Amino acid sequence: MLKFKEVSKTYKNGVNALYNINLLIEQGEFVYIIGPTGSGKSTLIKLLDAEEKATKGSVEVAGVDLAKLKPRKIPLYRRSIGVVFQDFRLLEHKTIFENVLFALEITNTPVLKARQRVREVLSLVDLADKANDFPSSLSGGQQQRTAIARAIANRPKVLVCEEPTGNLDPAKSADIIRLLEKINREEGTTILMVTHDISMVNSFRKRTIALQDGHIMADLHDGGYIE
Amino acid sequence: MLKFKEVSKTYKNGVNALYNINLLIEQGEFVYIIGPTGSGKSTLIKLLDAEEKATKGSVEVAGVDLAKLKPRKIPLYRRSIGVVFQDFRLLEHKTIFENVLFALEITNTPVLKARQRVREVLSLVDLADKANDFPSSLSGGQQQRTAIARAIANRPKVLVCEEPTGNLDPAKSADIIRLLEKINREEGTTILMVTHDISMVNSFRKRTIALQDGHIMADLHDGGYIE
Amino acid sequence: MNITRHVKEGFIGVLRHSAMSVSAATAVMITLVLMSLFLLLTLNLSQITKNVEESVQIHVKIVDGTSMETIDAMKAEIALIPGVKLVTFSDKNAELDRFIAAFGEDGKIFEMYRGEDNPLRDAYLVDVVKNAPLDIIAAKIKLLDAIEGVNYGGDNTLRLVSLMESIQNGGLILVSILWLLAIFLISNTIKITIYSRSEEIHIMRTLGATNHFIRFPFLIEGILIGLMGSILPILLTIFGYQYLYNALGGVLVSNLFILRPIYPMVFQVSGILAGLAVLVGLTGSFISVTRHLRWNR
Amino acid sequence: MNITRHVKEGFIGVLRHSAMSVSAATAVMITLVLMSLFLLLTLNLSQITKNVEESVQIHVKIVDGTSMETIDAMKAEIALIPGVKLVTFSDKNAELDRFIAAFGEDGKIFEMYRGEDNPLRDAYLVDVVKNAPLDIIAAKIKLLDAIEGVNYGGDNTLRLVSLMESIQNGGLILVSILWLLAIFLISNTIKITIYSRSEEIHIMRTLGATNHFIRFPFLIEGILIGLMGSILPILLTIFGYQYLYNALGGVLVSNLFILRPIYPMVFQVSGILAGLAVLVGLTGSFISVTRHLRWNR
Ligand SMILES: Nc1ncnc2c1ncn2[C@@H]1O[C@H](COP(=O)(O)OP(=O)(O)OP(=O)(O)O)[C@@H](O)[C@H]1O
Ligand SMILES: Nc1ncnc2c1ncn2[C@@H]1O[C@H](COP(=O)(O)OP(=O)(O)OP(=O)(O)O)[C@@H](O)[C@H]1O
Ligand SMILES: [Mg+2]
Ligand SMILES: [Mg+2]
Repeated sequence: MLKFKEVSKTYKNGVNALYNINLLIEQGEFVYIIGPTGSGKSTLIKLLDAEEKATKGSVEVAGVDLAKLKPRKIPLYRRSIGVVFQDFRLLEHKTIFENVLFALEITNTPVLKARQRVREVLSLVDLADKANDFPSSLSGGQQQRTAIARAIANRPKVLVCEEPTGNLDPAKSADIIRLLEKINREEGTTILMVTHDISMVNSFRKRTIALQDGHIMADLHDGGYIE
Repeated sequence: MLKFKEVSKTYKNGVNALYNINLLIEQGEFVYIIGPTGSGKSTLIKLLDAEEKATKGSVEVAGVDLAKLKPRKIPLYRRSIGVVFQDFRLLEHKTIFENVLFALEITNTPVLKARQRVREVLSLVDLADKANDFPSSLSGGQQQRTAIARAIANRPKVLVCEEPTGNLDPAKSADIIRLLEKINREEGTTILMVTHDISMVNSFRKRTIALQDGHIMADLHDGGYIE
Repeated sequence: MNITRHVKEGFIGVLRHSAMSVSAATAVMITLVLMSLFLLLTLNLSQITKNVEESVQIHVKIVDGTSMETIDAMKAEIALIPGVKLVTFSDKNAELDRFIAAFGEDGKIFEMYRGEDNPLRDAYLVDVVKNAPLDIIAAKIKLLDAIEGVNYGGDNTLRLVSLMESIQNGGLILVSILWLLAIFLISNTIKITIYSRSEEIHIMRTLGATNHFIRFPFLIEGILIGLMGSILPILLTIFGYQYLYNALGGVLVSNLFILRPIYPMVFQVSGILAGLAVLVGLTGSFISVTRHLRWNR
Repeated sequence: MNITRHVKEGFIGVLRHSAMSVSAATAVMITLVLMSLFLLLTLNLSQITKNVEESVQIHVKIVDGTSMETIDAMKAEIALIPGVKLVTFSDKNAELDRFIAAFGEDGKIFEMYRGEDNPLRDAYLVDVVKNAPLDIIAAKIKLLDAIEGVNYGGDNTLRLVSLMESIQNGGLILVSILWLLAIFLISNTIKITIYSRSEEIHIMRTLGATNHFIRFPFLIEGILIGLMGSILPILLTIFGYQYLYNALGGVLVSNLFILRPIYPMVFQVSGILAGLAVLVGLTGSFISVTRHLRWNR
């Protein structure tokens, strides 16, 4: 369960990215977060990820109050969530295989099981043949799918994706959404997906939260056609 | 005028990214390049940018044969084209203003004129208020628009944009396309735009080149509805 | 915790950032070459100082024809002077031997003075304790009865001894400063190499890696860079000193200064170099990774 | 070309990459402190060696009662020995003066020997040319007629002179090696700092900046880092040497070794340090930026 209570975020340079956000997302939901550029979507994710601290209010994920989380405890918390970042954040000097493996090494997965799982998720995102390449020799879309593979490798309870299809063609995008839907359905993973792809939001209907200038503009529980 | 003649590109690791591409784009055209992920779109751009060399065939831009271009001449050539990269390539330690200014400093634009032009393009992409921020404190879409501003600052003869709207919401995307159309119309700039945004390709009809697995699949001179 | 994994990661890290690793190892190397040079110098200096100090002797010539009783009595008197360690009597004949020996091969020609014609005098050889005031002792001996002359080498011996001592002390201070600077330089270099990895560290942290997990491979990298940087200095130490020692015949300038034997010194110095490199590589990367970890959430 | 722009960019670069700049400047600093130490040492050593060499003298005692003619004749004979530069006659009285002077305040008690009772002998003071074989000259003098004794300080003088010379030569070699190592270390450090900027350089190149345009601000950065790193070593040189000089009273161990005067040496050394820092900072960044530019298209 994700709970935002009267959350505001002001960056050090004075930019107000979020105002008084109240939000409740149940375990197992699949939610789109949409909104114009600069409306605070990434900021919302950074709060969830404990990368930034809320200036006001409280953020709670699976019973953990992120404001009170000690720095020492942050790594442990992060292992329970998977994040696909807008800028991928791949480790440049590791191969695709090693990048995904890293997420499993962190959680002390036994070596053989980990390597098995890496191969599994890489073929889920259709990248088995790029396993030994470095990120720099991958296309934008391939890098993005690596980031997705890494985020789902640990079967996190919460999966947060920022524009996971921003660099993908419509066909591949639909594949990815179906993959996420399957994960959501079969493993009960809560999924938060930030996207600009309105046509996707319209074809795969889900609960949709619309941000604008740091406020929640709309929270359409059954999704909806958005212009 | 852009001319690809029997161009193939094989990367060092043996990946064939482009096969036998023949393409002619006249000065002043506005062309979309579409295609699934990994189909060779970025590779095509890298050839145009002289970042990579064609393994076979010749690429000619405005009369310059890129295969024969001496490394010393590359900078001069690059000033005549503007590129918006998929990964933005902003200078991390320069402010938004300085990032755009840099492109003008390269071409020895007089200081006052350059600063004037920076303010002009920043307001064209609606970023005047972020001029003194560093890229790291910008949202994804804002960084993308910075990259666009930088690419158009020098009024290049050829403008190449990779997913210039990949991180933008539909409204902002339309704004950007209209901006590019205006530049294309008023300054006679040749524009090549790589995109996955089919809804945009469909609403702003242009000549559309579809790549697949390194081949040109289709070259629709009047654009067209693509599924 | 999986140590094998971390060690492997450390090795991979060094390989994948090879340009950086080589640069850092080069800096370590240069610093250690300096260290080695100074260690070898100081160790030899302390040896040589000891030799010189031990060889300081006051040479007392006795007036020709002095009776054996007087000679023995004076010997006892000299022995009582504060600072005198040992008084040895050396007769004319023995003096000639010493004189001839001092000239080596060329000395042979003085053999003709052997016997009645010997122009030398009987003498005392006076050994003194360390740091004894040679000049004052000499002056006191001179005041005795049947003394023809006293010679301790004069100011130059004083100078030599005090010079050797101050060189040795200065050397020790210098080597201590050098240790500090070397440690600082090496860890600073490793710090700089890790700056360029801050992005990497940040991403790892974002993925939920604990500080310990992130840090361990970097520590291995630090150790490896240290070791890589110590190979050449160690080889230089062992073979360079061996070569110099043999080329100089074990002495520095004409038998006056005896160099330290090659073994086991070169191995001790090598051990110190390798140990220093590892230690500083380790702490250097520990400190700088930790700093990057502190900056991030 | 717009130099103002490039210089400004250089300053901004140092500021924006402050952590890196400080680290690089620290490395430069440490290296220069070492350089300064060794320059000051070598300069003083060469001074001291000269002093010692000039003070080497053979002291020849003449048998009591020798006639003035013989004395003059022998003086001429000694002057003819190869290696002898100057022979000075010093009578008993003058000898007592020297003796008393050598003991400083304490020497006064020897005044009682002045006059008829003077136990000292007339003597020659023989100055020799540089590197003359003291022992051989002394032996030759000894073979003359009315000589009671010859004293050049014996082995210890030989040792002192040869030690000073080998220290000086060794010091010169050492300082040359140090120069090389310092240059290498500083440029290596600047190279490492630029590694972390390779992305930046690559982007600039992509935008159509010429190599020259990219390089210039980096050169300024290199110079600035060099200058930043040379401030402390220069202050240390000037004030540290001044302090030491005054604390030691201008001499090293009891009047035997005279230190070089503070001015203008400290300024010359400071100039060398600053020049070295700027030069090496400049070339270090030139080389490494150029390398990055060559890698990229
Ligand atoms: N680190 C930061 N420091 C200061 N301001 C920031 C920082 N990150 C974001 N901002 C500002 O906060 C606002 C919201 O940014 P955010 O990244 O959350 O937007 P977004 O909804 O993700 O936009 P996009 O769709 O373009 O990625 C923007 O105005 C942005 O400039
Ligand atoms: N530097 C490189 N070295 C080796 N292979 C590369 C390199 N860059 C791209 N490739 C490979 O070439 C193929 C085409 O890549 P390219 O980046 O051109 O695709 P793209 O059409 O831009 O895809 P996307 O829409 O995902 O960005 C891909 O299979 C990719 O893995
Ligand atoms: Mg965002
Ligand atoms: Mg691409």
